Amino acid sequence: MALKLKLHTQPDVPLEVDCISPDRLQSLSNSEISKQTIFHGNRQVNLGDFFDCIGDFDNEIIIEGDCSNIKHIGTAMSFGQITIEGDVGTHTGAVMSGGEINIEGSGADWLGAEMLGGRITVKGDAGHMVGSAYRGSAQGMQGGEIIVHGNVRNEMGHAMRRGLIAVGGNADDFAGVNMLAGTIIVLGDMGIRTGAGMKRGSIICQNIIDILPTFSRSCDYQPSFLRQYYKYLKSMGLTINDSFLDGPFERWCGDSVELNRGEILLYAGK
Amino acid sequence: MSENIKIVKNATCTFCGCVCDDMELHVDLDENRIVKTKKACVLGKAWFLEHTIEKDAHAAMIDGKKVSMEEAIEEAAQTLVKAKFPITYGLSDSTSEAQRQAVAISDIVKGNVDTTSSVCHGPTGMAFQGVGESTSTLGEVKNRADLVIYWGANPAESHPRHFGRYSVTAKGMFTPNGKKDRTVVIVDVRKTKSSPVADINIRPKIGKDFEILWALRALVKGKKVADDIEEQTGISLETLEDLVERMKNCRFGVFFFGMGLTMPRGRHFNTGALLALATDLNEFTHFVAKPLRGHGNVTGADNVVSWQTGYPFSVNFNRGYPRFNPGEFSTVDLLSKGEADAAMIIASDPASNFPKKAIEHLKSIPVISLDTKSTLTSKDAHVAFRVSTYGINTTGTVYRMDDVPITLNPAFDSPFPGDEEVLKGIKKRVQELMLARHNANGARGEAKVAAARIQE
Amino acid sequence: MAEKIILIPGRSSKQGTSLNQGKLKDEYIAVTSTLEMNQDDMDRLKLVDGDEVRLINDVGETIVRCLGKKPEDLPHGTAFIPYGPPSSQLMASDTAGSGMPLSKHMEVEIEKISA
Amino acid sequence: MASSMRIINGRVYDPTNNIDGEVKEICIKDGKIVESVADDATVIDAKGMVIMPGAVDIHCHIAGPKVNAARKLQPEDHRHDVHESTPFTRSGTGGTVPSTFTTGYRYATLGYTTAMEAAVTPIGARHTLEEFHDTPVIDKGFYVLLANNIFLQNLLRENRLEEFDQAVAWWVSSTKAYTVKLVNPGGDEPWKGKKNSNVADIDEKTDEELSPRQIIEAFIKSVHKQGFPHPPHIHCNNLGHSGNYITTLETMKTAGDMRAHLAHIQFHSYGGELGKNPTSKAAEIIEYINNHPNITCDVGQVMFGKATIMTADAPLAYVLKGHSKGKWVNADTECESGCGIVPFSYQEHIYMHTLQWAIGLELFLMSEDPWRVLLSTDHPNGGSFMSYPKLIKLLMDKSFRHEEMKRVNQKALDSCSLRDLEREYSLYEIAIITRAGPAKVLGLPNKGHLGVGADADITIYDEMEDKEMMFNAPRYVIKSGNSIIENHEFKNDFTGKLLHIVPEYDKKIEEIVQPFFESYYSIEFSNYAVDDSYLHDHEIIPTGQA
Repeated sequence: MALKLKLHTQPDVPLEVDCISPDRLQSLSNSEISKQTIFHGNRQVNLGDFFDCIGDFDNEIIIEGDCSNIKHIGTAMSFGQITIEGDVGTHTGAVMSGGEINIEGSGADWLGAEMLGGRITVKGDAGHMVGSAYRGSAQGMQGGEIIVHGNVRNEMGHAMRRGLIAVGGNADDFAGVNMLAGTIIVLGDMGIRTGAGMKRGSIICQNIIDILPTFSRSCDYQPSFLRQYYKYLKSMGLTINDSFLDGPFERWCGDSVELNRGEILLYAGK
Repeated sequence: MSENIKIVKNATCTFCGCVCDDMELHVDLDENRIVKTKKACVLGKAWFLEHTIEKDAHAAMIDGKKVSMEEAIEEAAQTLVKAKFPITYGLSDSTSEAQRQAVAISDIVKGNVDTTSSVCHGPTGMAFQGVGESTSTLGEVKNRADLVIYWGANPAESHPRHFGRYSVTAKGMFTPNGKKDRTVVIVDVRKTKSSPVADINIRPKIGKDFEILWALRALVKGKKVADDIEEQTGISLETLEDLVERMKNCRFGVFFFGMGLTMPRGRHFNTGALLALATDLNEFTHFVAKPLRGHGNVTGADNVVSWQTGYPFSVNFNRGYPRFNPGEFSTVDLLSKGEADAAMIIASDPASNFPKKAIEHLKSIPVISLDTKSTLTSKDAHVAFRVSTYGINTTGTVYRMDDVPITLNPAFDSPFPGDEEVLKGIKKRVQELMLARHNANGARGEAKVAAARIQE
Repeated sequence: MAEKIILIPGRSSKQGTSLNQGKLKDEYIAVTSTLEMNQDDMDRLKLVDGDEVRLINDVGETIVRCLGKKPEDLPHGTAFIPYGPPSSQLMASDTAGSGMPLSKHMEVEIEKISA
Repeated sequence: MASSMRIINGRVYDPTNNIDGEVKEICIKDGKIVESVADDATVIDAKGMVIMPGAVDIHCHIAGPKVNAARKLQPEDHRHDVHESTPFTRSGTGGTVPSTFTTGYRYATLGYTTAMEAAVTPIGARHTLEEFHDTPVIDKGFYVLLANNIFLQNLLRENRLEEFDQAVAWWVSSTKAYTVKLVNPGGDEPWKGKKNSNVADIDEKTDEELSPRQIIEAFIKSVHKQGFPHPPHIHCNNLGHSGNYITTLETMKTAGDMRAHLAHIQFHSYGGELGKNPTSKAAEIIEYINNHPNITCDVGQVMFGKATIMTADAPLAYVLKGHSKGKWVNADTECESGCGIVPFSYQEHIYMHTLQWAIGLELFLMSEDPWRVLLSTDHPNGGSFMSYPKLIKLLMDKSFRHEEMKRVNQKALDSCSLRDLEREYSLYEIAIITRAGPAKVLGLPNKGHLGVGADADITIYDEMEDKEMMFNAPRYVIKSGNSIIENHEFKNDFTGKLLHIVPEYDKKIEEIVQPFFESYYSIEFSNYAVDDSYLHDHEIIPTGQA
């Protein structure tokens, strides 16, 4: 049985709940869980002041209620599962190293920022800086997967070093900016300046995009690894057009202001 | 005009980031106003001449009614302490001494502090955190620069003495002939009052600065750029290559850049591209890049917030220690997402220049304002302090756009207190209130703390 | 008839001097409500200096007076306005994780207010 | 405020007064050490504890323009090391470049009560003093950068030595500095004006007339003549370059028998060929120092882990940028200085880094006079001041040192003599290199000892086998007679004071400096000198007693 945390009171100002993570709650009784310290703005309060705790922790935490003003759920978690039944606030799954977060609604900014491992799936949209680095850091996401069915905003995968980010909808500007390695797949439209400053890594786009003047077209080919990725994403519930599976792709190399060892693969089948 | 005239020499104008400290002011001591300025530009003149004492204004008001200073300080302190997410914003037109008090208040009440940097050169600060920068004081530009490039800036209107004092006609150690020893380039999408100064004007397509800077970086590194570069950016490859040659072969090059880079799409990546280009050029010659900072002491605000917290702006203390995150703890976001529940606005007017949504939330929460004049923000403030003007009425320290600190040499006294004095009063009171709360919560086994232990 | 233009808010020395008198004073309000336009665009929209126009986007709308600029000084399809309360009405609040709302190069619709 | 206090039963280490671990009572009144106090004084029972004077850091970078730039540069470094507020102390952030409040509190938690910021541009003095006001607990001062000052160099070129002395005094006085700092003398002009080049030799003339040696000699003589309490604080040319030990020896020779302090000398003790891996010349350098009592130095030990390079030596920072491949800051100050900042990390497996670590330890262990070879990491260049306790353990505990040696690059160890050095520092010697020595070298008569009349800056440690643990957490810290830390907890806040000198000068020198200013500076001459409003609590150390 899962532990259910049901939001009974909407916060007036943001709640910060780093303690909502399997690592932190696994060995606690429900009354101890209710007494966990969280921050309501600058006030230290108890988790129970805002959430009812129902059931027992058995590797899974289910969160019910509109959590769009609740930050840091699953931050730094290393195992287990968190299911969020509605929307959720910023920093969800940031620096997590394992386990799984499923968001039925939409995520917000810094979803999975600097994450090390595990998986985050979002049925709705996500915000800016998905899987990105925090300001000043040399590395963003270093492992794991983020799968967003809807749209994401700017700076997805900023300085990411390993892992996969897949987006069913659109991505805004600077997707994969300063990327060190890893894979980004976007099935919808892209904003501008995709892959700016990328050193290595792959960004796969299904639609026509603006390419920076520092990328050069190297060849057209049918990358076989993509077939595996798409099959996997299909199994994760993303809608994949079958023509993509064997489709020809334009390969663009860049960014020449950096190592020039990154690639943007542009679907050329239509 | 009365006979009672005092002349103040080497006064400092704090209207813009140039912080010219060579002003001569003629002060009418009977009428308490400046009647004549020497060396001031059009902006400086207005700054000095229009700062008269409004005799019918009240130093302290609560909900529009005149109150004593003590009552206003008490109400301000209570408001900040009661709030769960109090924010402090502004600070760029205030002395660093006052800024230090403001950051202290935010720390003590576990609130949030942000400065006008976040909607000005905040993106430059973020770019700096990504790539660093090569920079210099303005005297080095005056003494050495033989290639001066303005990008997305219009100093003729925003910093009128910049050309003359520091960058274009200024004569220095290795530039004895001023403008003749320099090449001036202006990159701007429109013709501005600055354009005639330039030897070379480059007018790109709108919103293509990043692409151009990126192409220049590639060319500097000897890489090719896409054939359709002119179609993409409006600038021909020949023009770019010519600029690259000039940049690599100059003796001391400088970029000055403005909000034409920080404010449009691309924000911190636009400025990051420019800082990176300047860094790249140091492989070939000496090159620096400098943001044209706007307000008189916005650079001081960056410095004070940095030395007290480790971060330049957008700093949150909710958890009892500083955290930095533009986009989360920046004022536009805290207001437009409805997260702040009280605000102290110092020397700034967000109610007139923030996005509409942010203004709407600001109007729904208690606001404490400190300003030298009535503004849209102070008009609706819960607690409004009318304060004296820094540099004109109060001394203190300001940091020029190149981080050079200068002591202010005020012209005449104001009946209104300075920011620092008001903020010190609020700080003392919030400290007492927080201490009382701490001692009341003594159930957690913490020792009670005597007030005597608190330092000034 | 509405047409899309790119709006560039920025600083001007007039805006700078007038704010010293006070932001609630007439001159500041007048300066920050003046839209500089490419003269060709104005001619096409049948506007003359001093005409009131409405600027509209997803965020809001505002009414300003227009003033013609030589076509070579201000690119076709763009307009300049000093920062101030009118430009705020059109500014979106999203900062994309930067703290900075997009304050330049805003796409707006412009329409003449019939007298 | 400060009350009277009596500390009893503790073992006292006070090398200035030749006290080596004796149980002795220490009495405090009105912020000073006194002979005796009244019976109602607060008593601290220090049984089983070690009492030392508060420690003095003679060379660190903790305040001012370059430090603040390095703070702004590294949010990622602060994020993981936060410093919470208490109801009476301020919050902040740490990392290699902590915020001001955190800097003061953290120095205190190590038992340090005085620290000297080692490089401030004259034009940045005001900024530095503002930060000092926000740096709690410790007393502090700074050294002002003058060796690349164009006006002073012009005087030397024209051989106007009398005016040179006056101008040096004017600059030191009007910035409220403690002494002059020379960094890579003569190296700024090639960096700024000759496409980022540098001066390579102490006798190379950067223009037709002036060599680094002439600049160094002029400052040593001038400061000697004027009797500053601390001699010129010298960062030699060629820092970090293989083969630089020759430059270092030549720099020391330039002093003749006049006093000179060589900063972070570890970075200047390398043999080998330029551009290739260095070798250790610690033995040659320390031999010269051992035989020349006019020379003092601090070591600038490298500690493994994160560091931040911040230096007025801009060409050096540019070289290091090439190694770190990350962010880089260059900042030129008109007519006065250069500056470079590079976030850095010293790693055990890297030959160069291990050798630097080993050379520092060699210098300590081969030093014959602890009074003249002082402890520093050139914070944060060689590592944070927070690593001092570990460094003390490396010096005091031979077996620990040998354990650590197993983890580092063995090739580097093969090329130096560290493995053969068996010396262990005693508590008395530690008290010398961290307290009595720096105070003496700085010429601070009331610091670094516990004799009657000294400032009541006192640290009390639990005596422990593990010296790192011991020096990491004093049980009591008393600053100017105020009990700051009691039982490892902060009990009070305190601002500390500025230590500076005010050498006299003939006012006429201002008439000579002013025209230069009007031509080449960008601020007005009359707005340049720092006025007394920037002094919070302060103490003027007398000059002229050489």
